[in-house]
Amino acid sequence: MELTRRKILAIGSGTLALAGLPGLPAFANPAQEAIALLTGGAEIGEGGVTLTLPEMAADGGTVPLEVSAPGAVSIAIFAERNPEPGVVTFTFGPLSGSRSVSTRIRLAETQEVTALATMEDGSFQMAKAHVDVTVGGCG
Amino acid sequence: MTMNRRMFLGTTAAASAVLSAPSVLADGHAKPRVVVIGGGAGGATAARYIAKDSEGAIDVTLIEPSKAYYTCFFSNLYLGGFKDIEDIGHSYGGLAATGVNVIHDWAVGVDRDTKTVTLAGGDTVAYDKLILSPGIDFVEGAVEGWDISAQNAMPHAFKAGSQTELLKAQLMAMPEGGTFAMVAPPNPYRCPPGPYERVSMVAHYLKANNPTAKILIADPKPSFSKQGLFEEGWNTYYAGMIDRIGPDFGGANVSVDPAAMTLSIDGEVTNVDVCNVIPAMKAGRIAELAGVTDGNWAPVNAADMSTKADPDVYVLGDSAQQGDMPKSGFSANSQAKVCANAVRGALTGSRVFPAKFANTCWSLIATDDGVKVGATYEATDEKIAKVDGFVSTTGESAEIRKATYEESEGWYTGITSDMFGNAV
Amino acid sequence: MRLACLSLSVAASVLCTTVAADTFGDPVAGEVVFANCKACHKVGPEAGNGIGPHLNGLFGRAAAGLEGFRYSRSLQRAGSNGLEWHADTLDAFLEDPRGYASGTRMSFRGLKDQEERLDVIAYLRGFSADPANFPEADPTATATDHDIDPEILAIEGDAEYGEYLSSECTTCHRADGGDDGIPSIVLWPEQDFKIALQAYKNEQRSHPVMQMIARRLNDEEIAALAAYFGSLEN
Amino acid sequence: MATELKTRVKVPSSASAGEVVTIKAMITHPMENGRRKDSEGNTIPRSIINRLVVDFNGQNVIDVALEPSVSRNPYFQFDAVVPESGEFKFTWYDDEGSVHETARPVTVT
Repeated sequence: MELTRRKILAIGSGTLALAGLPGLPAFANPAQEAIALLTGGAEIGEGGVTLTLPEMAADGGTVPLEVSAPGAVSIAIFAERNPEPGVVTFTFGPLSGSRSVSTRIRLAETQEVTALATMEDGSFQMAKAHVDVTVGGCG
Repeated sequence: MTMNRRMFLGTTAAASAVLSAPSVLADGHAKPRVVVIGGGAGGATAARYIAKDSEGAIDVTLIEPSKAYYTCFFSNLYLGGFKDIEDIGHSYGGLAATGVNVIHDWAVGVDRDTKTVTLAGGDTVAYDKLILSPGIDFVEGAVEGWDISAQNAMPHAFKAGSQTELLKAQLMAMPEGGTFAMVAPPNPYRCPPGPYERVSMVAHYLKANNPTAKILIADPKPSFSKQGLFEEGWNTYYAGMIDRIGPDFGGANVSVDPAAMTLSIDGEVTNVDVCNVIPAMKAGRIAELAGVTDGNWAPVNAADMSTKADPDVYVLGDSAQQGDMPKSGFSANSQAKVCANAVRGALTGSRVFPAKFANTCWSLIATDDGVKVGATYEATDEKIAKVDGFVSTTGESAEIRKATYEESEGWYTGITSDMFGNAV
Repeated sequence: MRLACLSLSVAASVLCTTVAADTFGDPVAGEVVFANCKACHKVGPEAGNGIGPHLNGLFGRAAAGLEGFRYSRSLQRAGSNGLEWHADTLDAFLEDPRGYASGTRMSFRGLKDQEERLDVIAYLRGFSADPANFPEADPTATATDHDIDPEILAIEGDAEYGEYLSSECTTCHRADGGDDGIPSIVLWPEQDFKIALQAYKNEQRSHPVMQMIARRLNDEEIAALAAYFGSLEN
Repeated sequence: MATELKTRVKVPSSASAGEVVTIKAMITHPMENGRRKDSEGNTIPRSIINRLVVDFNGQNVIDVALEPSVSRNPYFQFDAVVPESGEFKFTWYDDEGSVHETARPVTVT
């Protein structure tokens, strides 16, 4: 657990020690790199995570996000086209009442947002959502 | 490639030729008649430009109940003590001098079949083209416990004048360490940064006169115009004084009791000393009476501001549902000039040029600390669409902020002389 | 430009000492101060009128005294009332231009630092006749400070279209030429107007509102505006 | 800056034993992402809230690692189990090393 957490923090601060991960394919974007680093290249399932974002956001500065992954020990959020792909990571404690969280994130531009859940058995699940970021009005 | 002059004239001449036949005038009068309802940033500008540019070829009548017009823009600066109430008051003498027939009365009805406007005084006024610029009214029942009869206990002050003076008087009468509450409106509404500039100005006043007082904002919106700039300023100048409760913490679940002077946010009741309730807004009532609204606002065509409901009725400013422009005095003034050019062209065959719109909103956060946001717009088939824009940034130097404030003062003088002409 | 003026006068702050008005300033230092003025005012052998009148032979000239330059009514009035430019009157005018001549179109907030005023007056003194107390000054007039295609500047504007377009300007810039936080733009020579707007459009001049407005004006529209504003009656 | 942060939490004041309650927590903070420039062109240094820990009577509810892509005024809504009467503790950590704590009691009825 502690190891995972430290790993996540390391990714977030942009220190991508990719050289230490031989055998990983070339990645289309830094978010994929970060995800691969977190999973160690393990297979990622789909269907276990519900990720809800608006299809269109008038203000990329505050985009509401809701994520839910029953049975997850942690959930990490990635935005592939942000300057730093790591957005936020939730680690659930013993008194967590559900594996659901709502927050607000920044999106630099129109892009895909990914939620990656680490499950109790060590497997991974993920979900993606596409958000169109339009230009705001009077500020 | 650059177009030469002849090519350029050729294209515009062709464009205007299509519109050169004056629209059909009702029988029995020599000159085309334009009636404008509402003498604010939209209406006064439209009336003045049509009268000025048509040089007597069009009869222009402006119907406006107030003899003195107080601008909503800069009214927050009066609350903050930066302006006197006289500084934001204007007469209609300059418009009359430009040849506009100014009638001080309420328009209470529009008959689009006979093309007449009925006045509260009983008269009717006939038009060939009607321009409505009535500003805003409030959606009934928008804030539980508040209706227009409560505006003396809990002023909105979102129509400038006596309401603004009342709010200022209440602010000055606040007990030491009291609470100034604001119920902020949901989108869309007049002047997106307005409530937050108001909070800044109230805080400026309180910091000097009642430094232990608090400001409580209940806000149904998750974010607001120039939020980063305002929050930066609030933290710098008014740290600890301002508390904004957004929808996450019940800012959209609000009720007030004007008799008890309480504000309830998500069931939690707070005693307040001043309560500035700014309810949800809709188009001014005459737009609804004229039958040109759809829902709360009046949909218009971007090219000339004519309504979707009637090509001879135009709606300007806050009441219009036009697309991307914010509801602001600058926007209304910009729309009015496009409309004036189109109306004059339709009535006299004068040249009609392509619609160009712009808006800039300045806000004052503290002494010599002004910020601005602006954009340019164009007419598309669907709406007025944003082309380009800019916004002040956080962390700007004091010199830039001071220049921005001085610029806003210059703009105020500019737009008010553009609206009203120079009074004689 | 305006911001440059502003920051200079703010940075200079109020260091006014008791320098007597008849003390001579330093013309070399004055040339540096004059950098704030030369967008509008020219001096030297090639100098002509621009946005502002040229300043050759300024000393002893009546206010609004140059043929061929359209001065504000305020300065015309001052001139007909007998105002002449000398070190003392220039000192007072430059300290607070709009306070001294309330209707001036000179969009400059003034030099609050007396030393700067004396320096720039000393510099200007070198371009007037009978420079008894000063050595002959070098010519300083700059030929061009822009790289705008002469063909673009040669476009003749459609003043009627310019009048329509001008309505966007007059939301902020007063049509009567008044100047109060926002510079006056009426009665500029057409070329100067075109150069200024092109410079905003190309982001060579920095002001976010003006850059935004200029960016969507094409060359014909800029020429149209220049033609209109140049044609206004005072 | 560090002294002026305002936190806000919403927690029911009472619950039944073992009930799952919804909690909202917010802190006013600009979340400066370290990429913006000031008027002189200097980069404004990164300064964010980087962690939120929520405990109840010493047991963890949620531990959040924040990056600059979290919106200013970070806000989270999540669920917690209330096994007994006690106190929720919210601890926010910022880049400058300051810690901002709020506590909110809950009575089990």
